[in-house]
Parts: sequence; C-alpha cells; structure tokens
Amino acid sequence: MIKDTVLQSLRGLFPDPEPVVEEIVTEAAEGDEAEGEKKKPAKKKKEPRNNGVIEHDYAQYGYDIDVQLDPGELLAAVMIIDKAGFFLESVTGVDWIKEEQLEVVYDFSRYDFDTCRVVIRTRTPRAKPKVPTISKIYPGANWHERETHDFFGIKFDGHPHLVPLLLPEDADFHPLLKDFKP
Amino acid sequence: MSGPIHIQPGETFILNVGPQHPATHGVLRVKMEMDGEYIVKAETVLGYIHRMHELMGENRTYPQVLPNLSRLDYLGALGYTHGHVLAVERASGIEVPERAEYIRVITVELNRVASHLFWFGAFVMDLGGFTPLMYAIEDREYILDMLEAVTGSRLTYCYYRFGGLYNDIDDEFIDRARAFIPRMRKSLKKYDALVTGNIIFRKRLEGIGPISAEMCRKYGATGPVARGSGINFDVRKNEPYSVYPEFDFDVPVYDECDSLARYYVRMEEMEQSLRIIEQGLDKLPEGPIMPKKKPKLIKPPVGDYYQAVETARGSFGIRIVSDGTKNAYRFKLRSPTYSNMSLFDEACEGMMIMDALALMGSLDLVIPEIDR
Amino acid sequence: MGAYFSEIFRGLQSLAIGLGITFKEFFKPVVTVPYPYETIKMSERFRGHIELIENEDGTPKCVACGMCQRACPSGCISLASKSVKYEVEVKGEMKTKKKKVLTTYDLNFTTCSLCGQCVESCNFDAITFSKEYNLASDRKEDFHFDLLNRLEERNS
Amino acid sequence: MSLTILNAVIAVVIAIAFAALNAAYLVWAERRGAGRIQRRPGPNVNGPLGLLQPPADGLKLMTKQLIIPGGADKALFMVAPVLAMAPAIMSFVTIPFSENIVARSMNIGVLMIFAFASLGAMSILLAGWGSRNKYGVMAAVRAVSQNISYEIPMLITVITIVMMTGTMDLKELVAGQSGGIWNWNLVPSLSSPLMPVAFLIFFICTLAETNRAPFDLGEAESELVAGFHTEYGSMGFGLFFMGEYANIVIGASLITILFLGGWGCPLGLFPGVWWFLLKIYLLIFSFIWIRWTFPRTTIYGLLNLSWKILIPISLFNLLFTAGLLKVF
Repeated sequence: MIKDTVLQSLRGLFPDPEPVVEEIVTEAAEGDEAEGEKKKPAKKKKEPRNNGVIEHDYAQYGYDIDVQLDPGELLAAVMIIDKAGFFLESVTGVDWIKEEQLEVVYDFSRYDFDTCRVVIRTRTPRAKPKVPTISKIYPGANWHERETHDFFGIKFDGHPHLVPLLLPEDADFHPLLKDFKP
Repeated sequence: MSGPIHIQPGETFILNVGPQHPATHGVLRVKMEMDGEYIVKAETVLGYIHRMHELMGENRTYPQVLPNLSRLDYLGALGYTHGHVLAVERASGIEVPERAEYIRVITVELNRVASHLFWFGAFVMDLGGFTPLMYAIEDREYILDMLEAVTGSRLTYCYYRFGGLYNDIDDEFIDRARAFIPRMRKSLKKYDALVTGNIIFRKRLEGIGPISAEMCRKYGATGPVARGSGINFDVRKNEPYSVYPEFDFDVPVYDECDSLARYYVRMEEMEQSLRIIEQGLDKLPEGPIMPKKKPKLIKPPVGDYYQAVETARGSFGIRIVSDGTKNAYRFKLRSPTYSNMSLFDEACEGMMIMDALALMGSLDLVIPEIDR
Repeated sequence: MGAYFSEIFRGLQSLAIGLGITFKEFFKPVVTVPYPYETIKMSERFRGHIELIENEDGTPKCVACGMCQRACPSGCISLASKSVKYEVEVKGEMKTKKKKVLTTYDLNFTTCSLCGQCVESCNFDAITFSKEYNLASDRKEDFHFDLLNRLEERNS
Repeated sequence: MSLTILNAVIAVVIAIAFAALNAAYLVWAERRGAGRIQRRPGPNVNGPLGLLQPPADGLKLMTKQLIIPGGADKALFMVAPVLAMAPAIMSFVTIPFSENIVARSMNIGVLMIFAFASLGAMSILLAGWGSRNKYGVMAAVRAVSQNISYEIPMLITVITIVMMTGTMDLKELVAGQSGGIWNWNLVPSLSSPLMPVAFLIFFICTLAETNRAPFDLGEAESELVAGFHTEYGSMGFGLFFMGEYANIVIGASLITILFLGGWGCPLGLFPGVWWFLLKIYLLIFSFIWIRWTFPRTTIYGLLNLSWKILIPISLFNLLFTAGLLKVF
C-alpha cells in the first residue's frame, strides 16, 4: 500500500516524532472533537494545530493523509510525494485571521487504483507571508501558486513569474483575505 | 508538425491569440511569440471572465451557493453541482436516498454526453469543419430538452439539493431517455463515418500535440487529457463516489498521447455514458428523493473536507473548510481545465499555430471554468 | 510505392463516405424552428422569473414573511408590507386581528439567476415561475418587475 | 472602329453584370446549401426563399463605412479588393458560354485565363500586407505559397489537354468534345487513359486556387480570424467576397470547357448555353457540398498534397500521354 510507505517517509520528516505520534493517537481517537479544537482554536485553545502527520478517514474527510509542517520542510515533503508518483491537484490558501496566520494547502492525489490523497499544509505569518515555491518540482504549481498569490498575497519564494493571473495585472488587493473590503 | 526552429534574433513577433479569437471559445488570451508560423514561446493570460466564485462561496449560505456551481462550466454543469452537493453532504453527514443518487447519476451522465457532443462539434469547427457541430447540436438539443423538462432550465441547472433533488423525474423523462440511447448510438456511428474516418481530420491530429504521461502528472492533468496519454485515471473508478460502483462501465484509455487519442477517449466516453444511463434506468429504485430528516439549516461541523468528482473535463475537486457556521470558511474549487490548460504553454512550444490550436481544442476548454 | 497509392485511395474513399453522409442529410427535413414566427411550448417545469399567486378573491397569497428575500442568493427580491387590522368572528364575538399585507414586491430581474430558491423556500405556495422567456429590452428598468402590479394586470 | 469599342464595352458590361449577379446569388446558394446540409433552412426571411437576401446584403455592405486601419499602406489596402475582382471579370470576357455567346474569342484563351487567375494571388498578398495585421500577413504568405504550388499541377494538366487537342482556343477545345459524353476529355480514351485522374487533379487544384474549403488557408477562420481580409469592412470586404465567387464560376467554367464538353449535351442533343450553365452550377454545388463536409487541411498537408502527390502524378500523366500520342 502506497499509503503506508508515504506515511512512513513523511513521518521521517519530523525529527522529534514522539510527541507528534502521541498527539496523532489522541486526535484520531477523539475524532470530530479534536478536529474541531484544532481548526477552531478560538473556542478552547488559542494555539493552532501542531506540526505532524495525521491519518484521516477518507469517507469522512475525502483525504487520507494530512500533514502540517513548517515552510522550511515543505520542499522535502513535496519531494517525497513526487518520488512516490503523486500528481498535483491544487494549491490554495486559508486565511486564519484570528491566529494571524495564513495556511497554504497542497493537494496531491494518485493516478492508479492505490488511492491515496495527501494534503500538505504549511502556515506562515500573516504579516509577512512567504513560502518556498514548489514549481521547480511540479511545474503545474506555477499557476496554482500565482492564483494563491492573487487571492492571499502569499509570496512564493523562487517562483519564476509571480504576477497576477486571474486578477487584473495591476491588482494590489487580495480578495480572499478575511479583512478584504471590496 | 514540429519542425526545427532556427530563430534569428529579432526575427520573432508577438501574436495575441485572443481574448477575442474564434479558436479560444471565450475570452482566453494566449500571447504567442512566433517565428513565422512556428510558436517559439507561449504565455496564457487568464482572468478575463474571473468572477471570484470562491469568495461568493464564503459570503453566502450553503444553499445559496448552489446556483453558482453551474455557472462554472455551462456545458457540463450537473457534474459540478454534483460535486458540491456531495461535498456538503459529506461534511454534514446527510444521507441521500438511493433513488435520488441514481437520478443524479443518470442526469450527470446525460449532461456529460451533451458536453462531449458540444466539444466534438466545436473541436471539428476548430479544424475548419462546420457541419458536424450542427449535427452534434441537434443531438445535444434532445438532451437539453429532456433535462429542461425535469430540471426547469437548459444550461445552468440548479437541480440537486443537499440530501436529494429538487424534484422527481417522471415517466416521460424515462421514456425519452430510453429513446435517446439508440438514437445517440446511431449518431455516433454517423460521426465516426463523417469525421473520425476522414483523412484530412486524421492527418491533422495523428501525432500532433503530444502530451506525455509524465507531463500530465507534473501539471496535474486529469480527465480525457490524462486518459489520452495512457493514464487510467477516472475518479468514478479510482475513488468511487455516489452509486457509481454499482454500474458496469469501462474507462477508455489510449496510449498515443496525441490529439487524436484525446478525441477517441471522449467519443468512447459517450458510449460508456450511454451504458451507464441504460443501466441506471433499468435499476432505478423506487422511493423518496429527499431524506426524511433533513437539517433545516446546513451547518457542517468544523473541519476541512474535500470531495473529488469526475466531470466531463476531468477531476473536479471542492474543498470546504467549515467553521461550524452556515457559511463556509473557505470554499475552494479545483477546476480540471485549469490544470489541463496550464500545460498548454509548454506543450505548444515549437508547434505550428494551426496544430497548437488543434491541441487547444483537444483540451476541451471552458473558459469560465478556468477563471472561476 | 504500394503504400503511397493505397493511402491516396483510402483517403479518397474516406472523403467520399463523408460526402455521402452530408448528401443524405441534404434531403432530410430541417429541424429548426423559425423562431419569431413559431415558438415552442415551454415545459411544465420551466423556470422563468417569479410571479405571485393569488387567492380566490384576487389578493396575493403572500403573507410577506420574507423567506424568499432571505433565500435569494443574489438579493434581487425586495418586498414591503404594512399591518392591517381586520375583524373576524370568533365564537360569536367580533375580534380585531392584525395581519401583514403585501404592499410592494419588486423583483430585480437583472441580477436574478433563476435558481428557484425563492419558490422552494416559500411555505405558503405564494410564488411560482412564469413561462415567459422572450424577454428582451435595451433598458435596464424594464427588468425591475413590480409583481404586485403584474398580478393586478393579470386579474383585470 | 468605334463599333468595336462599343462592342467591347458592351461585352465588359455584360461580363461585369454576369459576374456580379453570379457572385451575389452564389452567396445565397451557398448559404441555402449549407443550411440544407446542416438541416436548417438558411436565409429564408427576405423575399420568397430568401431571394432578396443578396441585394439586402449588398446594400448593407455599401452603406457601411470603409475603415482603413492606422498604419496601413493606404494605396495597397485600397487596390487589393479591386485586384481581386477585376481579373475575375476580365476572365469572363474570353469564356465561351455557347457557340455564339462569347465576348471575345481568342486563340490563346486558356493562357489568358491563367494569366488573369495568377493575379488573384497578388490581391491576397497585397491585402494581407497592406492591412498591417499579423494575421493578415500570415494568411497572405500562406495563400501565396498555396496558389503557387497549385498552379503547377493545374498547368501541367492543362498542357496535357492542350497537347491532346492541339489548341489553346477554348471554343475549339469544346468543339473537339462535341457529340456526346464519349467524346468528352473526362472519358479515358486509348491515347489518354489517365484522364479521370487528370480531372480529379484539376478539380482539386481549382478548389485550392479559389481558396475554397478544405483549402481555405488564406481565411482559416479558426486560426487566423479572417485571414487576409481581417481588416476589411464594407464594400472592400464585399469585393473580396464577390471576387471569390466570380473565381469559382470561372473555375467551374474552365472545368466544364476542358473536361466536360462545354455546351455539349451528354447525349449529343440540343447543344446550347443551358447545358453549359447546368454543368457549371452542378460543379458549383459540388464545391459547396465539399466545403460544408470537410475540415480544413493544414498548410504543410496542403503543400505535401501538391508536391508529393499532385505534381508527380500530373507529370507522369503528361509524359505518359505524350508517349501514347507518339505511339497512336
């Protein structure tokens, strides 16, 4: 199963696996509740979700592996994904305004019947959003990253042509930021 | 035909194909650097029909977004609305009655046939043959009439609801659908003889516009574009959703990687869709079309949900990040043509303009769906 | 050499087949409807713009609850009402009751996306779809429908 | 002397009238024909069967403003449409419609028609170049290379026929085929067994020379927008349009004269102008029919067809026929 091998190699990215694994166990056991806390920290905890790998139930969420990591480790993770033969579905962002963070979400999937959807997330401070580009590994990410830059203003470091794609060429606004006023 | 290019410095010129050009089927613009008839470099410029559906998805309640999805792709709208309702149902755990799911599949497949028919006509028109478009539209009209009688609109359907359907199909629809299948099969034979066999047509497509499997993977191409490059990928089979596992159908895959392979894939897909419709009409269970207990207000629990469906153009994904309110926190649409189109810049380098436009036609573009 | 000629021959043959098909189509009857002179009947479920439904006495069924206004994704419905006192006989006594009466019901058809959410959200079956489809005008104002007016015109 | 000038003027006026009328009503025929093939009626609102459509179109075109794009070469831009129409009309002068109906019979009629026909490429080149449009220039280059490469097999085929009949006079060419279908050049005889092939080559070349689909690369709507006449509006466009259809009539007339026995009846009965007109309109119908059936070729496919198939075969035909003529 490709899922297990990918899980293993992705877990290898986290140098201090012990606390992460623990958290996975608790979160997976608690299911919805834990997910809720993690996504909506305003309710109970103020901290966002810790970095790590979570295995998800496909039927409930629509993807199998959910990885959160630092922008610095992004390229290593994408490299693993690329080696395993995944294709890039999309790149997008989420604006977590209460945590002063922007999240970049990468979706990967596979062409064969060994289905495995991987979601990689990385967070970057809202004031100075910057993540490395993956368009060197996946040229298809070029447009997706440009689109994310359009909508969220996230700078993709090393992107060859980071100009507005869907918005007008002179656009200096980022409509999907939660504090955007048209 | 890609030929050797010996570019003299300063000998190239920029050709703006679009935003108003007969071959781009809408407001797409490709900035091509040309050396005579050869394309040296191409840059696609998007956004001429960008409407920010994703922001609308955040500003509106879940049911209010329903009509938006069919505005994405006006040719195969039902596939997109299907993806949306499935995503919201997955997020909020709504059970769908079996009859509703069957009707959804039947109508989606009908819409897929309609979409491919129109593509077929428009593609041949790209190559300069106008008449097949008219024949294709005649058959497509039959489907649209049928869908209009049941959904109430012809292109921008708003037919699916969270948990079921807007209204049930009647016997008239079933009779017409049954009559449609043999009629369509006959038409497909006609198209085969008129277009597929035609030497001019074949000469224009055979070996033209190669897109390798590796390129598909790197750019995330899905749907008939990927299947024309020997990739056996169809969300209906790979990640079965709805009631598709209960149907017996094949996924056409061709290894030639050229425009003709993509043509064949779509033509065969129509036949497979007819098979699905046939089986669906036979198996159609009785029962309600809406669940008994349906939440009055749709408020999915907090979380990040993803749903992929196979539309006429490829794998359409929808991501809903919910914060537990009646509006989505983030509403991401992953449109298949966006990825398919992004490989055009690389694929058309070194081609002649007429071949590049044939390649563009074979990608099956619907611009509102790229720009969203 | 043989391949060269067989390709030419097969090519010509395929062209002849194509010509045969279009020739046959040439003699088939036309399938189009000459639109302004003939029109097709709209199907029963056709969703045109909305229209108010009246009671037996000709007043609109609408109770001005505003559900349709809230359901509309594009905010193209605006309605206003006033409360009217009226007397009913309950158990032999005359009682004064209040009810809301619709005073205006405007549909801004320029932004309507014909999704039908309003009709679905209505709990009183007070609105329906019209079957009008050849609406064309070069003035924006022509598409701000006063549905109450239309209802009166229909009745008169 | 003055009588000859008057004669010539009358002949030219009649030729212009015939060309213009034909051009106008062939557009109508094309649209009706395309409509029937596509199972729709075509223009049918103006007048009975839509017969008033061409005058209405003409009126519309004439009342429109002629826009000259900024930076265009005005002289070339203006002269190109005229160059499209004028040679076509001139060619009519020498075409014999029947034994007596011919404006000016010449003993080198074939040569004259080809001389004028080659001017057509010039007008496309000037139009594309003069309008300062990238699509126009590309289309012009295409159209010129197309016209040159198709003139070769066409002329070789004509040489074969001239060799067989020994005359360049169109009237005599027809006279040589009189008497019935078995005398037509189309029908293979002992000394010319490859004549049907020559006919096919000539037919294809006529399609290509008149820029008709599937060889309409100069216009190539889905690639080059409208090709060489992208920037033309009003009557400039109208002249191109009329020139195209006048060329089609000339092409059909040439095929009729060279291969189908001109005004002769297939059975040798009642020869006359009606047979000639019947034949050319049948040919024109087949042009329309072909246009609305096939997709467009590519520029290299078009050149390949000419240089790799048509020219070798027509050359072979020429040599073969020459040899046979020597033997018999």
